[in-house]
Amino acid sequence: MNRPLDPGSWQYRELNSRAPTLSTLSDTLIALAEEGHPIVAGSADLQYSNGLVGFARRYPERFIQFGISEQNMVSAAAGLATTGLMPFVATFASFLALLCCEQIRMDVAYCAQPVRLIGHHAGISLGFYGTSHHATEDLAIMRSIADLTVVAPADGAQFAAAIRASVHHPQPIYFRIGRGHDPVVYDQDTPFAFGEAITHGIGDEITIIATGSSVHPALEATRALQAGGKSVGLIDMHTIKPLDEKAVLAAADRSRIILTVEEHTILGGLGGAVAEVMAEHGARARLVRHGIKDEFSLIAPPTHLYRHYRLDAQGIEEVARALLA
Amino acid sequence: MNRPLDPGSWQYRELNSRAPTLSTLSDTLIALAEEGHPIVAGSADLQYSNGLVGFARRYPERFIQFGISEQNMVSAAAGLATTGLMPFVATFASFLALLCCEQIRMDVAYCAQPVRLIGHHAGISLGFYGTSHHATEDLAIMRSIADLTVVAPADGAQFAAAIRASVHHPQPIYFRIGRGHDPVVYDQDTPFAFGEAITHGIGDEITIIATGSSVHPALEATRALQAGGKSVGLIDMHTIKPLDEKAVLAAADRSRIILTVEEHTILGGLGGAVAEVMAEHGARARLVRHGIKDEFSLIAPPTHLYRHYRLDAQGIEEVARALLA
Amino acid sequence: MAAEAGDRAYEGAGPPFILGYHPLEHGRNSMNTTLTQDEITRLEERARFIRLETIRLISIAKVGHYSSAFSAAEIFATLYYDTMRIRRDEPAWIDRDRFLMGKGHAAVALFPVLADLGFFPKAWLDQYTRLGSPLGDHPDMRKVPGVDFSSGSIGHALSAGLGMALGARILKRDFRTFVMLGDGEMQEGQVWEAALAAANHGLSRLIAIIDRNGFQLDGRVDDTMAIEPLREKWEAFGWDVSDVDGHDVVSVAECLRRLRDDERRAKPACVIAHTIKGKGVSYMETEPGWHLGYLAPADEARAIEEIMAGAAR
Amino acid sequence: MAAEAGDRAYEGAGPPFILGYHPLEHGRNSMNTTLTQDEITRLEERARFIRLETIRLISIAKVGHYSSAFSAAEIFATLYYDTMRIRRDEPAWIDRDRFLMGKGHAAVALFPVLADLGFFPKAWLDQYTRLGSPLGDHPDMRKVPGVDFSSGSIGHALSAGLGMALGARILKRDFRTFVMLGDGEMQEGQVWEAALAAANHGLSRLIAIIDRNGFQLDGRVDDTMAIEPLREKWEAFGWDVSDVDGHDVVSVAECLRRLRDDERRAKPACVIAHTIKGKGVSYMETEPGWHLGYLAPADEARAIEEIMAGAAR
Ligand SMILES: Cc1ncc(C[n+]2csc(CCOP(=O)(O)OP(=O)(O)O)c2C)c(N)n1
Ligand SMILES: Cc1ncc(C[n+]2csc(CCOP(=O)(O)OP(=O)(O)O)c2C)c(N)n1
Ligand SMILES: [Mg+2]
Ligand SMILES: [Mg+2]
Repeated sequence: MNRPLDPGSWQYRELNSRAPTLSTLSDTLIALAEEGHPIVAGSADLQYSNGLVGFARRYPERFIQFGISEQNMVSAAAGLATTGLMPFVATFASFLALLCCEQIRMDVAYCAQPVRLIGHHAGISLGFYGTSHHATEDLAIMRSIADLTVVAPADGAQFAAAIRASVHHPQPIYFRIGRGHDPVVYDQDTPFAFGEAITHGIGDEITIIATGSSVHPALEATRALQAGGKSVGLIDMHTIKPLDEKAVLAAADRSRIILTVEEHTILGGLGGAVAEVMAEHGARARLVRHGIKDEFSLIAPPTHLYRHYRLDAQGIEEVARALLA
Repeated sequence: MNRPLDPGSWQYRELNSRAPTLSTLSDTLIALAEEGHPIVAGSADLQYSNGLVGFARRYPERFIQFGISEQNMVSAAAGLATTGLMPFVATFASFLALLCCEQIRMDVAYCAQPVRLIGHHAGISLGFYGTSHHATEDLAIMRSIADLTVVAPADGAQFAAAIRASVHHPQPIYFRIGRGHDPVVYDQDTPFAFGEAITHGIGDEITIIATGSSVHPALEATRALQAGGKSVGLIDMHTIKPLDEKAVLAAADRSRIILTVEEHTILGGLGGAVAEVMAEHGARARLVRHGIKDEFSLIAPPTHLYRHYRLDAQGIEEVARALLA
Repeated sequence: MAAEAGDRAYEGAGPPFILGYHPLEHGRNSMNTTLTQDEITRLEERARFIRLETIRLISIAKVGHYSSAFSAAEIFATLYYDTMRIRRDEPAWIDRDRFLMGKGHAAVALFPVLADLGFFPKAWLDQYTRLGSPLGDHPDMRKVPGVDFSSGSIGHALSAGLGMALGARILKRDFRTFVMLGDGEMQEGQVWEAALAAANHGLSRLIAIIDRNGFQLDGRVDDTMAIEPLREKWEAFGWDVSDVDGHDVVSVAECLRRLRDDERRAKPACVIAHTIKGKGVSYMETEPGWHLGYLAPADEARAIEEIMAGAAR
Repeated sequence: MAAEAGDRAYEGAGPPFILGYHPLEHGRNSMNTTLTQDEITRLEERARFIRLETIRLISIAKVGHYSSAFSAAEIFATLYYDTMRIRRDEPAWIDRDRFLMGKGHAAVALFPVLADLGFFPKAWLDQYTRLGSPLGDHPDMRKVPGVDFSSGSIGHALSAGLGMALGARILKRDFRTFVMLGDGEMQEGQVWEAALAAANHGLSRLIAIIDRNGFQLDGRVDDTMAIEPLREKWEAFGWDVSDVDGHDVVSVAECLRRLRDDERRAKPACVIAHTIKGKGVSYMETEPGWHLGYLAPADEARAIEEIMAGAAR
């Protein structure tokens, strides 16, 4: 049958490697390699999901295909790094942060190798692919590991800036990325520094602290609330570790409520990190942690899940309004 | 050479399987099996370290040797549980909670199988065997997983009681055990209930909340401080998840300072869990988290490490005194 | 269109399907391994039903693993309508044979079978992947009656199946455990841990079926991380190995009957089912991009046509 | 007693040990594979030194892996004093051959070698396992000059070595990567992931050496989780396999020289070194309990005697 297929039909691999945040990954790595940085990249049978196929086409000799063996990939990345290369290895966040947890601790973090781990499709962004493919524990897990920097960029521009900044970052890094289709939050040249939160305002009533995929909806919710006359602020806590304690405490000093928002369990992730700082400093504000409430997430198309878990702009606005009432 | 060896020489496997807390494991499982409970046990080439060799000798057909393949053991335990058996599988905490993190999440917790996971030699109790063998992240990691109960008994009696209680517990459980040589804290028949902390007193100045191997030294420290006229209390938070929030809040309501003590990183474990409750409820008390300060632990004989990290009675007392000053 | 395909598929099922094996619940070794023409026709019909339902369900989800389901259609059909000892309407029967999928992403082909067997209402299928539905891209034992184990993370299933086979032995039950694995799945180390353990424990009632369709997500298995010589690997790990044409129901069914009933074998058994990824739909058969995708209605119609035509062949 | 053993061991080393291979830093294929009597004597002497130092260090720690170190003594000696391209006093030389230990618990045998090569002060050894010491039961690259990779969790090393070999290829450096694995380690799935990948990437400069001592922690490998046929497993995973007597320095050294220099081989190479766990001390040689333990001074003295006597044999 040689008739061409209907334009409405599509193959995932063709489509997804063009997803904005993810093509950012490949494009930025290509640019860095062109500038002379010793970048190598690896993928475990997901080069179309993470867009690294672009890098692989441009630098085939610097791309390593590991097949479906994530643990081997992570340990090998550490070995690669010992030779002076800077490996970026990527796979679904659930398989990276959970399946390779011990390899990340021992071979990457403990051996202090400058490996960059890209956990993509984190949170519930894999929708109906199943709870097995959701990663709502990865921030808690990665945060428990010493000497590992943990970052969840809000959009493609911030991701690109973070990758660029990583070239001069001495520690290994876990990057947490979503589906790669994040709406734009930042201009291309917004500065980025690990561990320095971006404060979009402090509210007298509520300051929202959001990370990664939750920043954009939280920003929309904040604007809607402000438009309704509420004093609400927002902090983009792109670096979960080391946490910008100053930013947290500044907000906790002025706001009545700190509302953390993350596409993650409310245990031990962003909410947990903020709780530690607040409790340790006897902060005045009350903390409310919004996210997945310590349960296994349901399946559904991603947007339906965001709605269900109130992680879309409307949901965050509802949660905040209930607190203001 | 047929001369017998000097009595001063010893083989680990002979000695360790008699370690009190660990022989408790084997003895309790044998007793439960004799009572008719469908117990099976599995080990990954560490039956002398966890004492399961005792169970294996008594019930060879119910003991499964997995060799050095921990992940296989955990997933297989889940498969075993589907047939109506109640599997207890044990290995070093670092290899259980970290290496098998994803198998625990998916096959045990998500599949809701009544597997009991015994992570022994947790914390820094493996001393100079190396940071690779330390598990100072396991509580944070296990706590992030939904539908999993996380318990760190303080001594053999409490461990035995917890194993007994587990027979009627619907959820899978992660037990965190030390070296098996814990000093006695409780009488043999002290009652145990998952999620119900044991409050040994609330202090006006400080209430210490400790878990697992830190309970005994914390108790000693508490007594020494009390003997010095300080109003100091202690809560044994044997269940990290679900956390006894009431006990935390009751203490946070009366004490000026809550001091958590754990043989674990201060991020995301007991200290993290307590911080979440306190910050969320706007607790009055200040929180101080004592444990491993987000760094890779050194190596040394265990007692030297406890001294170094101030996790022995003297160290805990020093930390508390500094807070009282 | 989707509904039509679905209806047609279920019409094909006619009155409650008469199973060749299940009525003999208690007897093993009770049937010979040769299939009757009637049985052959039925299994082929069920494989077609599976393909058509796969298309229908994916048309609801708007994206799915057509080709991973198609390569395994005859295997699913043979297992559930010939090999396995199960009770219609009693998914949790304690003595049932167990089935696990390492390649859980082909669950879209399993759900129609389980519905057809009466394990859950067929109406559930219409909600495939919707919020609140138990049916998603991967099988979920906590939500779906008849699913013996959940999967999604490739590489765990053989271990879980090993646990079931160990459990059967401890409990002195004679059920068999069948585990379907992808060929890309051979790259996961845990598979080899389980393989080694199964051979050590002499679990002859554990049967692995490898869907050797030659492709994984990033492309050809040979280009991604080649796994040959595959037979030698399994043999070296202590397994009995058979090769079958995975699209020939006779070959598959006779092999599985034989392995199921052979009580003299001391080893676990592995079947390498040589298949074609996307089998039944010409434009998918060699195109790796179809591991995951979506067919617009016009192409869906062509796929259905081809599947029906293939059946007539 | 302990100090004495240690002193004696270092005396044995005499003036800076003259290495057969290292002076030829830049030439590969430059020497033949046959050992001279002089080289044989030296390697045997270094193996004895390793065993004596193992005893001394464990007498400091008061517990340790004697037998895991003893089975590998000739392998360590051969690698560091014959096979590997390294520079004395320059542990981080970029073109050095790399060495990784999957069985990191035998590091007690490696540290004296690294000290002997001048990678760190010998005095460090006396602080073995003490608070603040870089030297513990497992090798730690972050703390110990000359350790190419940290280990402790069995099963990672071949993957890390794979990464180094890939790095060498990308950077167009010709160093070799040697990975020592335990036979119990074969049970870890990650080893097979790495094995498959190394063969796929044609990493002929990656050489795995399996210390086939027949025992693991819980007892005999055969009783715990048997791994035979081992050669067939590695061959089926695409490796070139050699068998050697792991206590015969001639056999080990000639094999490693050959594998190191063979530029025509397209595959990674695996050496199955047949060894005896506890080799050199009679009461350890067949007793599995000695995987981990402690020798009181009297037994230590007997062990030292036996080791010295064995050397004279
Ligand atoms: C541990 C893990 N890694 C990666 C994936 C993503 N993934 C889903 S399907 C697939 C390819 C599977 O190939 P194969 O096993 O050959 O199955 P097929 O669909 O060809 O039958 C991959 C890599 C996964 N589900 N699990
Ligand atoms: C992942 C992991 N599991 C368990 C252990 C504990 N352990 C230390 S040594 C050992 C046995 C090793 O046997 P083998 O590989 O044969 O080495 P040998 O000492 O016999 O050379 C085990 C199970 C470990 N270090 N790492
Ligand atoms: Mg395939
Ligand atoms: Mg061994």
